[in-house]
Order: sequence, then structure tokens, then C-alpha cells
Amino acid sequence: MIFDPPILPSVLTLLLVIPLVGIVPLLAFVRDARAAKQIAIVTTFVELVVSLIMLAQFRVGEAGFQMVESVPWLPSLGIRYEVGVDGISVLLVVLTTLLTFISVLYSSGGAIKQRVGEFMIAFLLLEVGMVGVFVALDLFLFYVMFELMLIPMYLIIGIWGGTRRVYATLKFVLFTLAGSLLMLVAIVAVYLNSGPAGSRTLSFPDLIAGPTRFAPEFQVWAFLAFALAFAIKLPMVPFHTWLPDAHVEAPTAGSIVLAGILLKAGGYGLLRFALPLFPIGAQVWLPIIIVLSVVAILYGAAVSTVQKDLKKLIAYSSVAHMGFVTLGLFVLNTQGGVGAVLQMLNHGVVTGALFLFVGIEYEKTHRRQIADLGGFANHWPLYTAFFGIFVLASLGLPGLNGFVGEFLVLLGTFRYGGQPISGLLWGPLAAIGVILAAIYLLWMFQRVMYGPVREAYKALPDLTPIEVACAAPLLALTILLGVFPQPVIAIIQPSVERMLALAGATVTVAVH
Amino acid sequence: MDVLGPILFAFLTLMIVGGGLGVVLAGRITTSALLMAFTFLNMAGMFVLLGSETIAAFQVLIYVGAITVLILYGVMFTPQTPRAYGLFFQKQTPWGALVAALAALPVIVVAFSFHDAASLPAPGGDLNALATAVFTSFAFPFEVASVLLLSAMVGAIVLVKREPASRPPAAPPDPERPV
Amino acid sequence: MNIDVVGLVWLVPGIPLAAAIVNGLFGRRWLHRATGVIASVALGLSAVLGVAIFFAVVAAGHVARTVTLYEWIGAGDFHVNVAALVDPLSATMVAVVTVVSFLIHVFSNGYMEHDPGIHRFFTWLPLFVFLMLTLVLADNYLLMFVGWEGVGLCSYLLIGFWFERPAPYTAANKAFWMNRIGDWGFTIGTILTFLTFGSLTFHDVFPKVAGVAQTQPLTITFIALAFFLGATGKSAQLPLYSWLPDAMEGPTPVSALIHAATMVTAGVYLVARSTPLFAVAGPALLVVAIIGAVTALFAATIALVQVDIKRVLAYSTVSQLGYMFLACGVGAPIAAVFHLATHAFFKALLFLGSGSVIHATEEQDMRRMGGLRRKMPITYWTFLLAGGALAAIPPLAGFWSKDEIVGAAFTNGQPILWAVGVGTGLLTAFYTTRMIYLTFHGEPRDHHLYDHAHESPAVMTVPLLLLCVGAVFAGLVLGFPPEAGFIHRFLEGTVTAEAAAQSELPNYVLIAGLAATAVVAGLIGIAIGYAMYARRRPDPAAVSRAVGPIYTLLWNKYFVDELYDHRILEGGRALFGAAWAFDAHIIDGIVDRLAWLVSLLGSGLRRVQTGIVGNYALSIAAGLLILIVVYGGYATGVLHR
Amino acid sequence: MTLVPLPAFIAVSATLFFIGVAGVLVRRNAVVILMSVELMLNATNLAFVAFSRRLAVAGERGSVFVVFVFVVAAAEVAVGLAIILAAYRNRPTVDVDQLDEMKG
Repeated sequence: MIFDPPILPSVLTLLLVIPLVGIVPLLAFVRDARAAKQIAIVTTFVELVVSLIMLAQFRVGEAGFQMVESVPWLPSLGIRYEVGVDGISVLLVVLTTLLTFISVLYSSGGAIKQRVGEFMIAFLLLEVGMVGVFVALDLFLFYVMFELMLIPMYLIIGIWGGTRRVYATLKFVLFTLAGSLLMLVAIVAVYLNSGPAGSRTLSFPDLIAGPTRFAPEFQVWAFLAFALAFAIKLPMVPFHTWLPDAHVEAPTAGSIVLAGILLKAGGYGLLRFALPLFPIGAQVWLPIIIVLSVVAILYGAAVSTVQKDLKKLIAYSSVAHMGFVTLGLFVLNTQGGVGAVLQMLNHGVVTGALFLFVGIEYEKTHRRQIADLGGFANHWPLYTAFFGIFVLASLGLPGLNGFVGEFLVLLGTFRYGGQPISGLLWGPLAAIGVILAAIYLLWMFQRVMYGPVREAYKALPDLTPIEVACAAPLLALTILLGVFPQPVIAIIQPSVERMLALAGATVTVAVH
Repeated sequence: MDVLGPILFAFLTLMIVGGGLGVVLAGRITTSALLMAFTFLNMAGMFVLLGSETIAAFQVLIYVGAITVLILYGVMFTPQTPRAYGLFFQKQTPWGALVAALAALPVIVVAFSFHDAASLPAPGGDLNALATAVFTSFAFPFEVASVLLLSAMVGAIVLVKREPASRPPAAPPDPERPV
Repeated sequence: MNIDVVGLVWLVPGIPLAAAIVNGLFGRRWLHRATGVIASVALGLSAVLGVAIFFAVVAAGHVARTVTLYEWIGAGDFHVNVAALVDPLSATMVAVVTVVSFLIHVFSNGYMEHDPGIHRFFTWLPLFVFLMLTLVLADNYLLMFVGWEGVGLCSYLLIGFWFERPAPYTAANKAFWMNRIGDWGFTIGTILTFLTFGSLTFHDVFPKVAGVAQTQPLTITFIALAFFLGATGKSAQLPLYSWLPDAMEGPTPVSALIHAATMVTAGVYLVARSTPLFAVAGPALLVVAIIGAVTALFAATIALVQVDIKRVLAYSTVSQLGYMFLACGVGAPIAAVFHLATHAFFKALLFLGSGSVIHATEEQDMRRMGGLRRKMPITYWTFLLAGGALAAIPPLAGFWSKDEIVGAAFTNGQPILWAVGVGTGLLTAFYTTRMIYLTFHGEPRDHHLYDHAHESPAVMTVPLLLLCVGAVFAGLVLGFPPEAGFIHRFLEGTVTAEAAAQSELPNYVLIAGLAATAVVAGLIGIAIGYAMYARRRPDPAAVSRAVGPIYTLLWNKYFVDELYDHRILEGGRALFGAAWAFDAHIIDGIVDRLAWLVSLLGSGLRRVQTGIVGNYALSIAAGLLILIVVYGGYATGVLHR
Repeated sequence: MTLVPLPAFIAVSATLFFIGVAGVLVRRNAVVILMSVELMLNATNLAFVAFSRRLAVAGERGSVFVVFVFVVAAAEVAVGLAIILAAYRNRPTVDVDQLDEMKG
């Protein structure tokens, strides 16, 4: 809490406007690649700085929404342009701006060669969508941003992607769209049920202010609609097959942002909207989601061990990590909730970095099949060090950031005493996921890094300054969040407890 | 005298229905065109029977005068290919006839459920009532109708205007000489 | 000037960490071999401080001081600090770890001199010491887990040090995966401890153990077993032991430090530290004892036939660790810690001795050695004394600690385990004698190798001598008189196993008798060894043919490796392959089928657009017909709603 | 002079209308289809006038519509013929069954 009287008023709207402002000059320089790169880098950097100021303005320890701006948007429908952040979303916004800045920085280093201008425009538009999702407090605005994210991502994968990009991007869009249309139906239903004709609203603070407004049966179905939309986005197991294809075909920058942030929109949505608005619905669907989460952890890890493509392996590992998130959220206790949000942050940093390094390797060797790679440790010491630390963080080595989130989720799971079977079964099963993680990650690390030197890769240069610049902040975060997670936990905990209390969880600390 | 109306009506009905069938079933297009004109004439008779002479006049003027002539032009430009009787029906004829017949039955049956109003309209022509209506309450639609006519005319011309440059590769066969 | 040494406890792990960071960052470009010096100096300082703390704690008697740095994780009612607990047990461990590590670092300077990756070696070795000290000094289970997995990581990195060849990195992976399985148990134990006791720090948990034992005996047993699973993973007990012999792929100093003296003893430290928990855990204690004894015997039998000098020592370590768990199992944790300390010295010395031999002859297979006694006198004599300590010949260190364990087994009512202990002692003496004779005595079997053999440089032999002092006198200094020696009084306070505390004076007659039987067994073992390998009366080759199938069984290490590597790994891979096939074909299949269905629907509709105007007119007419029928029906009441 | 009842007129109009519909559906020649449409329009005129006159609608409202029907009919014939001639120009046939370039 550095600036008590906030020095930047309406900072959230600013965050949404800066990328748009950045797009305008880009339109003029769309043909000139070099200028486009510089504009994009400057815009995303300014966005990052403003988000850090926002973080500094954030009053730690408060559960409620801060920096709220509320303006009527469609008065006739009672829809307002309402934005605000609380403990959960403030860090996700900073993660978004950081990863976008790194992706743009890396892409300008030569990863994207043709049509750079359009790429940068798509990326800035994507950033608006992503930041919008995390700051939107009005369900309608949230839905608009949720969809806005989709279009640029579709273009990024569709145009600058790999060989089977059209199939992959179509699958990605159709999957997500199917889910979000369900959510739209639910949002309309929520609007209609939100009160007598006069005082109908979609603004989240109002919805949770009063007593639970929705009838139990309504909550069951509304929760299902929301949960499905977020389950596809997350992705939860039965709906995850779009992720590996989307990742394999996406360009490096696309992969970083897709894994780093887009998956979090699902987890964030569950915690922000699905759980608090429909507590009874949550209780009904809880057992199934917990079973699916544990299945996701084990299944994701199992399938990763036999992957031949590096990106697919990391994509499936994301399925496993996000399984921890849903598990943490739905055991409905403080440790589980805080662990889930921490896991989202850590996974964003670590998997974003892993994809960055797979991208770096792919730019140099143009090969991604594990069988073709090998012996990098001999001639890429810096790359090995960085990549090694991120692999270790991903498999949850204590002392690095992956462990803290996973351990808290496991602790929460053991504490979960509900049906169908108490946490004492789910906990050990989920913990097995950590073993499998070590197996497939180290197996991959060994096949790619160790072994005799391969002539084809001998002469390739180690990390260039740009790549190190991209990786350094992620490395710092990985180690810092592992050794000093307490400041982050202090920000997250009050808000998570407030949301979980709304969802009917037994929360230790009194909710204020 | 009171029997004249129904006889006249029956005669006109016969003529109209026969003419209509003739138009549809005639082998040569010119005969069906002429039969159409004949049907329009009898329709004018019907209007007179109903007491609205102006409409009957318009009917004769527009339908028999203008539209039949236009269609004859059309007939003139298109090939008169005398073909076997069966050939000038579409493949879907049986279905078409069936649907038309089936649709006709209930409408005709329903038609008989209407019954006359109590009072009869005042005798004397409908001209002034019609004129006042057209030029007062329906003035604006009338203007719109004229615009419609204008655009139809322009459209027709544009459609058929032959581009001097792009003569169609195949020279159109001489309309007189049947294919 | 008694500066508050204990307050500086965080420097002990801090200095090696600093050395590791410095070597890591600047090692590759500038420091190269200088990294060895930096690491050794850092370890020296840390050792001095460690020993100083040890003596400070000895002087202060039963002190147990917690030095807290900061709060690590605090979510809801779950609070864990980064804090060090300095008490007799951790002080002993710190002293042992730092001293042995320092000597091994010095030795490594010589051993790794010509290796291009020396800077990497001296980054990870001090990092390992830092993590081991964190493990030992942690005042709660979670921080201990950080050290626990950390040392697992360093052993992974150091086993796979020469990563060009496939064998090292496969062994490294195997080691990490097996440790991870053990860590799974440790995690479950930690979480259950928190859920049962509401805290993870030892000082909060242990006083409550007695109370909770009445109400939830089953939970306590389950927690103890979970922790023990973690210990078996880390200390290479059955069934998670097969990674240790493969870990010999790493450089020898690594084997000496990690796979003999320090890391593998972490499991013993865990059980010793949690004695109050294990003491009331009922069946769990018995499980520990049985697995310890069985592992000791099992590993000793395999060691009989090994030909690679490091493999013999590896199996010997597994066996000695079995002894330590046996001690904990029969309620004599102090004996376990005592044996841990002495074992650290003489086993490290044996490994470094074999390292010196390998360094000189570039050969690990004992069948091609022989007669090196004359060429490497210092290595020979230190190796002989350490072998004697291992074989538990009085007055060397091994005798005092191992026989105390065997004795404790007898006095605490476990005669079978006592017998197994004595038997294993015999086998241990035999394979030690066999090893010494094959390597150092008799005629050199490979003249080319023999001619090149030369005594190692001073930087390697001096640590050997220092360790030799420890191997010889540690037993006397710490453990004499038996059961009442310095270490027993010192550790009495912290590691009291209530169940087995003897109140009356230890009856010396029984102890002397037990010691005698153990020594006799040892001497028999040496005699057989001497007869077979020195006199060749029953020629080893003839004996091995005579026992035939047993020999092949032992030679293939009971086919355990095949079971693990092929059955379990291949089975797992096949299962996961099926999961991937399921994913790719079934789930993806459903999605693609759905897409195909939609396109099928599309093509179906396409045929409707026939292009013939008539058909469209017909469909309009049909629509009209339906409209009429429906309207007609409603109008006439036929189809009323 | 007894008056002919209203339903009779409506029946005639319906008959003529559906003859027109049959014509459109059945005939192959585009011009004949055009003529059938004209028949249908005329049938509706009859119905309009019949209702307007018989039910004494104020201000001849029915008949006014007939005027507009005339306008539409005229426009329709003009444009219809133009289309037929244009189609005829690039394909020497007016046979509706053969003109199926618009096939999906």
C-alpha cells in the first residue's frame, strides 16, 4: 500500500484505454514492421507500468472491491459499465500486462516475420479483452470482454500459426463459443430473475449485496451453465481437447498468453461469478467437479508422459495444473481457495516461461518433436539453467513457486469432508499427480537437454539478450513467489474468503 | 328480370374459369395469351355486375390493354417451340397440381361461410367515392405507387439493355425460325 | 568472548548457499577451477561454525532454541515459519554434515581437477550442503520438506553430472522419481500432522502426541507410516532402494557425500526427530524395525557378489541404513544417531578411498585390480581401518555403534531381529574382507593398470587421513561406555523414546556378552573372507559354481531392477499410451464426429437448393397449403389447443 | 334483379386464384408462369371488389386497393418480362427446368 490517496484516479478505465490508444498509430504504421514493433512495445510497457501503479494503490487486506468505477451504459436494460478489482483480480491483471509485454517483446525479436503490424494490433486488442475480463464487475461487460478475447486469439492462431492452424483455431473458437453462449443464456436468466421489473441489474456487487435472490432450482441450472462455460475455458477434462491443438499451432507469443492468461479466465470466472452467485448450485455440482478435477490432474499428467511434441506435453501439463485450481476452488475452504488463486498465478508465470523457452528453441531449430532434439545442455548452458528452473518450478519443487499453490490445494483437499468421499481419498490421489508431473517433466528434460551433442544444433547460439530480458522477470517471480509468497497471500486471502463465504464455505476468518 | 343477374354471373364464371384453365393448359403460348385477355374481359364483366364500373373500366384499360400486350411482346421474343404435349409441363407437375387442388378445396369451402351484409351499397357508380379516397386518405400511397412504377420501368430497361461490347458468344437464334 | 554462536545458526547453511550462487553465476566464464577453492573455504567456515555450535549446545546442556527468520506461508489458520531449531539432535547432525562435507569438498578439488564441468560440480555440491542443513535445522515438517526435496534435486543433478552418457541421467531420473514417491508419503504425513495437531512445528506437535494417541491411535499410526514411506524413499530402504546402487554413476565424491554420509541419513534423522510420534505409533514402530532388519540382510547378501567396488559400498550403505532403522524400530534412536555419525565417517572414507583408487587406475571393476597395497600405501591403510570399522572390529567406531544397535534389539525383546543383525554383521565382515583383498592384496591381475597406479596427491590423501581419525576414534569418543557414553547423555533430553527408557543402571554383564557374540560373528566373517580370497583354499570361483542358482540370483540383484524398470515402467507407459489413445481418438473423435455430423446436415440441406424455380414455387405453395390447413383447423375448432 | 350472393364471387375468385397457382407450379414456360401470376392477381382483385361492394365498406376502401394491385401487376409484368428476356439472352431457353445455374 504505497500510495494511500490514489495518485491515478480511474486507473482501471485507463488500463482498458491504453491498448486502444496504442492501436490508433499502429493502424497508420501497419505496413512498417519496425515502427509497429516499437509502438507495440511502448504501449504494452506503459500498460505494465500503469498496472503496477494500480497494484501499488491497492489497499492490502481489504476484501471488498476497490477503484470501482460505475457508469450507466445501457440504462434501459440496467446494464452499467462497472469495473473494479479486489484481492483476486488485481494480481491477475498485473500478470496479464506482464505476460503481454513479454510476448510482444519476444515477438518483436524476430519470431513474427510477416504482417507484424496486424499481429501487434491483434495483440493489443487481446490485451483489452484479457484485462477487461479481470476488471469487469457487470456480468454483461464481463461477457463482452470474455468474447472480445476470442477474436484476436482466433486471428493470432489462425494467421500466424503452424501447419494445421485453421483446424486448431476453428476448434478453439467453436469450443469456447459454445460454452460462452450457454453463459449468455444464463446471464440473461440472471438478469430476469435479479429482481422485480424495476430494479433489475447485472452488476455483480448489487447481486451479492442482497440476500440470495435466486430460487434453488434456478441456481442449479444457472451454475451449470456458468460452470460449463468456464470448464471449457479452464479446460476441465472432458472439454480439454482443444488446448493441445491450439497450443501446438499457436505462435510462441500466442501460446504464452493462451496458457498464461486465457486459461485463468475460466478459473477466475468460477471463483468470481459461479460460486458466489449460485451457492446452492455449487453445492449440488460440487462432487462431480471435484471428481473431474482429480481426474484432470491424473489424466493430464498420464497423457503428458507419452507426448511426442514438446508443446503438446506442456499443454497437457496445463490441464493437470488447472485440475489443481478447480480442486482448490471447490473444496470450499480458505487454504484451498488461496492455493487455487496462487496456483493460477504461478502456473501463468511458469507455463508462460516454459512456452517462451519452447518457442526460443523452436525459432532456432525449427523442430518440436522430442525425438529430434537432444544434447542441448552441452552447448546452451544459459538456456539449460533457465529452462531447468522453470521445469523444476512446474513439477512443484519446494522453494519455487509451483509448490506453495499445490501444497495449499492439497491441504484444502485433505480438509474437505463432504461427499461423495472425504478429502482423505482425493488428497492422496491428487498428490500422486505431483509424482507423475516429476516423471513426464524430467523425462522430457532429459530427452531434450541431456545426451550426446547433436551436430545439427552444435553451432546454434545460446540465449540472445532479448530472450534473457524476456525470461529474467519470469525467473525472478518464480523464485520470489516461492521463497516469499506471504505478501501475495496477504493480498489474496481476504477476497477469497469473502467469495467462498458467499458460496457457503466454512471460512476461518470472519468476513468483513 | 330478377333472373338476369344470376344467369349473367354463371355465364361470366364459366368464361373466367374456362379461360383460366385454358391459359394454363394451352399448348401454344399465343393461345394462352389470348385466352388470358379473354379472361380479363370477363373479369371486367364481373366488376360491372358488382356495380363498380370504374374498376371495370380500369380493368379493361390496364389488364386487357397494357399487360396482355406486354406479354404478347414477351411471347414474340421467346422461341415458339411446339413440343409434345407432355414436355411443356415441369417435372414436378403432379405434385404441383395436387398441392394447388388441395389448397383450393378448403378456401372455396370457407368462401361459402361469408354472408351478405344487411344493407346494400347505395346504387350509382363508385367513381366519386373511389376518386375522393384515392386523392385524400390514400394520396401518399398513390405517389409511392407512381415511384414504384417508375423504378420498375427503369429496372426493366436496365435488365434488357444490351451491352454494345459484350455480345453473347452464341448468336441468338432467329426468333421466327423455330429451333 | 562467548558470542551468541547459536544466534548465527543461519550462517551455517548461508555460507554454502552464497558459495553456490557465486560459483553458479561466475563459475563458467571466469572461475573454473577456482570454484573448488571457494566452495572448500565456504565449507570450512561453515564446518567451524557448525562445530562451534555443537560445543555451545554441549556446554549449555539440554537447550532447544528456535531462531526464526520470517513467516513463509500463512493462509487462514495454517502458519509456517522459516525457522531453525538448534537442539542436541540437530547440533550433532550439523556437526557431522558440515565436517564430512568440508573434507569431501577438499578431496573433490583433486578428484575433479581435469573435469571440464568442474564449475557446475562446485555449484551444486555446496547447494546440496545448504539444503541438507536446512533439512536438519528446520523447526517444522514443511521447511524440512523443502530441504528434503531440495537434496533430492541436488542428488539428481549430481548423479546426472556427466550427462553426455545415457547411464548417468537415467540413474538420475530413477533416483528423483523414487525419492518423489517417498516424498508423496512425506507430504501426506505433513498434511495429516497439521490436520490432527493444528501446527507443524515440532514443539507444538510432540507434547500433544500422547494425548492424541488415546483419542485417534489409528491416525497417529497412519501419520508415522506415511513419514516412514518418505524415509524409505530417501534412505533407500526396501522397496524404494534400487536407485542408490545406480546412483554410483555420479562422481565418487558425490557418492561419498550424498549417498553415504548425509542425504541417505535424512530418513533416519526424520524418524529419530519424530521419535515421540513413532513411540506411540504402535505397529508403525515394528514395521520400521522389520523393514530395517530385512533391508540390512537383503542388501548385505547382494553385496557379497558385486564386482564394482562402488556397488559393494552402495549395498553396504543400504545395509547399514537398515541397521539404523532397526535401531529406531526397537526404540533405541540414540543408537541409530550414534551409528549414523560413525557410519558417516567410515563410509565416507571408504568411498573416498575407492575414489582415490578409481582416480589412480581409472577402473572400478575389482577383478582387474589387486596388489595396490604397495602402490597406494596411505589409501590402503585408511581403507583398511575404515573397513575394520565397517566390519565392527573393536576398538574401531563401527563396533561401538553397530553392536549397540544389535544389543538394543536383543534387550528390547526382538530376538529374531537380533539374530538377523548378527548374521548381517557376519556377511558385512565377509564382503569387507573380500573387497580389501580383491583390491589391495594378492597379485595384480592387470599389469598395465598396476603400473599406472600411483598414490593420490596430498589434497586427496589428507582428507582420507582426517576421516580415518574420525573412523577410528568416533566410536570411543562418543559411545564409551556403551549405553551411557557421551552421546547418550547428550541426546537423552531431545530424543527420549519413553517406551524404551531404561531407568536402572545398564547391566554390563549382558552388554559385554552381546558385544562378544557380535565380535565373534565378525571375526568368523573375516576368517572366511581371508580363507577364500587370501589362501584360495575354497576357491571363490568353485564356491560360486557350487551354490549355482543362489549366485545367479544374487548376481542379478534378485531381478529387482528388471521388475522395476521393465514391468512397472513399461506397464505404466502402456497404460498412459492407452490414455493418450483414448484422448486422441475418443474425446477428440467425438468432437470431430460432431463436426462431421454438422457438415453432413449442411450437405443434406444443400440438395434442397435445386436451382429450379419451380421447386421453390412448389415449396411456397406447400407452405401455403399447410398454413391453410392449420388455420382452418383452428378456426373450425378441430385442432383446438 | 336479385343479387348474386357474395360467397359466389369469393368462390370464383378462389377458383381462379388456385388455377393461377397450378399454372405457376405446372407450366414449364416462364411466360406462361407470368400469365398465371397475372391470373392470381386478377382473382384477388375480384375478391377485393366483391367484399368492398357487398359489405358496403365506407369510401370504397376495397376498390382503392384494386387500383394499387393494378400498379403492382403492371410493374410485375414489366420486370418479369425483362428478367425472362435477360435470362433468355445468355441461355437460349425459357424452360424453367433448365435454368438451374443457381444450384447450391
